Amino acid sequence: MELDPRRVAVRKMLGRVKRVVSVVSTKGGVGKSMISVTFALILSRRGYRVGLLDLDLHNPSAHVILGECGAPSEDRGILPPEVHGLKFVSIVHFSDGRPVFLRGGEISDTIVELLSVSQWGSLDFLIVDMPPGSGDELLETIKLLQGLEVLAVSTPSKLAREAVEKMVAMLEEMGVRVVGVVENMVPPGSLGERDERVLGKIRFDGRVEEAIGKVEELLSTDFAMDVERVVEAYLRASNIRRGVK
Amino acid sequence: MELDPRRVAVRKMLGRVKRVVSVVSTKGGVGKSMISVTFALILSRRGYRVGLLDLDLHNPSAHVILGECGAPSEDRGILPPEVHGLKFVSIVHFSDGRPVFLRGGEISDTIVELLSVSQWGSLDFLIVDMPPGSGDELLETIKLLQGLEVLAVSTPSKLAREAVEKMVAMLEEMGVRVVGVVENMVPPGSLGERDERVLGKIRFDGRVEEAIGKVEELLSTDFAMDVERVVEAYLRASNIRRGVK
Amino acid sequence: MHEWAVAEGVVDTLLELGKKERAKRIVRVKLRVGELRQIERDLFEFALRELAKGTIAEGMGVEVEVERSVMCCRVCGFKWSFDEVKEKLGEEENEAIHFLPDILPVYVKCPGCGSVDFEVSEGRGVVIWSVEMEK
Amino acid sequence: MHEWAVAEGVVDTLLELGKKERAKRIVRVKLRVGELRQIERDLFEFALRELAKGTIAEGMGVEVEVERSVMCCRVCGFKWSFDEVKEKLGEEENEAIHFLPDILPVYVKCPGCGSVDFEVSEGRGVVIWSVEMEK
Ligand SMILES: Nc1ncnc2c1ncn2[C@@H]1O[C@H](COP(=O)(O)OP(=O)(O)O)[C@@H](O)[C@H]1O
Ligand SMILES: Nc1ncnc2c1ncn2[C@@H]1O[C@H](COP(=O)(O)OP(=O)(O)O)[C@@H](O)[C@H]1O
Ligand SMILES: [Mg+2]
Ligand SMILES: [Mg+2]
Ligand SMILES: [Mg+2]
Ligand SMILES: [Mg+2]
Ligand code: NI
Ligand code: NI
Ligand SMILES: [Zn+2]
Ligand SMILES: [Zn+2]
Repeated sequence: MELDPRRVAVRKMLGRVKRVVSVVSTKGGVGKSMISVTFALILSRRGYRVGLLDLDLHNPSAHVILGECGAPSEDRGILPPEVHGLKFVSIVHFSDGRPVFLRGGEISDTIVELLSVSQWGSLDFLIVDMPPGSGDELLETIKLLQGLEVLAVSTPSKLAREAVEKMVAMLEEMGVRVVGVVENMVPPGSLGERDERVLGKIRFDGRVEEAIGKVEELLSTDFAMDVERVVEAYLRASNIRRGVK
Repeated sequence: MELDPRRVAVRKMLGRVKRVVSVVSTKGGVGKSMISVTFALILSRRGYRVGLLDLDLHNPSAHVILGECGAPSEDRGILPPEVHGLKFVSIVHFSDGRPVFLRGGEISDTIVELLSVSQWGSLDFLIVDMPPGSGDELLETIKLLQGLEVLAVSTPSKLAREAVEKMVAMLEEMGVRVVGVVENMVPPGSLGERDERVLGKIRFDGRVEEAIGKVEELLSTDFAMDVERVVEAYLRASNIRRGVK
Repeated sequence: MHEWAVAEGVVDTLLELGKKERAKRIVRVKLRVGELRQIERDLFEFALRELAKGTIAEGMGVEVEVERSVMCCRVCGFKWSFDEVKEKLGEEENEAIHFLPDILPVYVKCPGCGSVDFEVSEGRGVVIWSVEMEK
Repeated sequence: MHEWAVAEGVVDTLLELGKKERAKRIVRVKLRVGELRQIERDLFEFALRELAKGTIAEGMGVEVEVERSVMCCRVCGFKWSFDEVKEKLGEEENEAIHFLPDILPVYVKCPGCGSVDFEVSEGRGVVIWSVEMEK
């Protein structure tokens, strides 16, 4: 007989987390990390209790966008540091910024380890910044986290749109709750065009790059304004009234 | 006793392939696929015999950039179709364009299978378009392909540059031959700035997106002109005289 | 048929092994081939014998056993085998799986829960199971 | 110390198991804890006993065995164990590995070939090895 106590621990550690939203895409560079961080910050500023988990182990970037990563402390597990109001967990807390080369089996194992000791406490939302693709990170979180919600990010590029739609269709076939597709880096002029299939569009905004690492500046960009509309559409679609927790 | 005959087969199948160049990055969306395809096409137009292998199994895109994928035929293995002069192998030949969800173990296995039956014949170069990150695809090809060369792609973004440099340093520590870092999507004005650490810079070119799927148009862009300079720097750095095979 | 490529890998591996062990002759080999490969057994055995000609493996006895497949779902634990789902697949789908057994989850979902996150724990590979050599 | 979190996972798992098996009492448990975790054994055992209080596991016997680690390089096949490399690591590095054993290749390379592509085949997990129950 072999029993793995970590899986039971994960359930308990996430027991008071109301919703887990993973930000995914087939493609990299479409803005998953920028959107995850901004989405989390906006929810937090609206008074929700929010956690942010960076599961892009090979390429963690949420801490770069936040401008700091904090340091976890220990108390019957790992207490995530508060970074700009978010409870934040990232591989950088353990990798010391070194490059991480891991195969899929170890990636899945790392995710189980991290979630089995992270004390999130009570959260309204845990936002998960995912790596591109549909590998161990996505499959393991689907397996591990009952009720996981997925927000998919696409761009107007030929290389993104169709592939993301197929990925979303497959996730739905598998019974995963897809809260919507967000189209990022839309040319500012074409923002107005309605599209039934997308939860929201986010403009290409040349100020974004400059605002990386500076949270207040980031939240004042057109980009953040558009993410705010996505947050509202998300809350509306999920029947969460504004300000009510 | 258990022996896996596929690993011996891989060696034989690649026996007449002179050089294998993998195009890698920590990040997605930095232009690995655009550069891989354009790099391969330019080498081919210069008279080299070139193969192109798309190992981004979750997000194959080389066939979209090429505008077609061809169909492999069978003869003592798989004969890669010729697409715009390139011997081309991609997961799309087998996935029928459906979404691919695979964990790392299966990704590694798929790579071994593909390479153990693909009849590349005599090639001067096999260009490998890689997914972002440092997971099974990268580790398995390093393990499988002796003498593998790596071309790393970065951008001027805060989210790319430092991470790519660390990845490259780690690859070198591991004894992998890094032929250089290419900086892509450089603002056209700053192309002139010399940078010792990069093999070449490639301008951001608004025409690229429109040229996806149209090879002649793609090869006439400023982007392709800059990739051509990278090809030349690569050939120079590796002492391959132009036109001599 | 790519049976020839697979056979070539097997014969080359045998010859490497024979060299390493300084064998005079390879007398007999037992192989296990995964069911998912849907290999043409006669063709495969013929290829093995042809490729062995002129080598220390010429005339060797060949035994090919097809290993039944076992798929195991990582989400719900359900187990099943390929013959339970094969009929629902089209010819091209089977052809793709024949080449690349790992691609199975692209065409097949777990009959228990609908997930594509399952392991092929048996019936996928080509394994040289035993080799009899004369030294 | 996060020994408490690990202990909590173990006790909860035992109680779930006890419930499923309709046990009256959990009498004894044997655990194997991977060497990489560098767990404080006294603290861990204390935590287990404390957390069991007021449950059917109260007063259970606890045996914790530390499993020696075996790392196996996927590139060159070299095998080694953590104590051969531990001394070269700083305190913070050991602390990171204590929390996240899988992160080992970030700090350690294969002593045989310098690769970070190695497997921790033993000595990483926390395994409930045997449970004695009274029904
Ligand atoms: N709406 C936008 N406008 C302009 N630049 C953007 C926008 N969204 C993202 N970016 C830029 O695109 C790059 C990739 O974003 P990132 O969030 O890292 O993508 P991913 O996480 O999907 O790989 C970053 O350099 C970021 O600054
Ligand atoms: N130099 C460039 N100028 C403008 N757009 C580019 C350039 N290089 C790549 N792109 C665009 O960036 C996007 C991502 O490129 P891609 O090659 O798919 O990246 P990766 O393979 O690294 O994920 C594509 O939509 C492509 O059109
Ligand atoms: Mg990201
Ligand atoms: Mg790509
Ligand atoms: Mg799978
Ligand atoms: Mg590793
Ligand atoms: Ni065939
Ligand atoms: Ni601790
Ligand atoms: Zn299932
Ligand atoms: Zn080694």
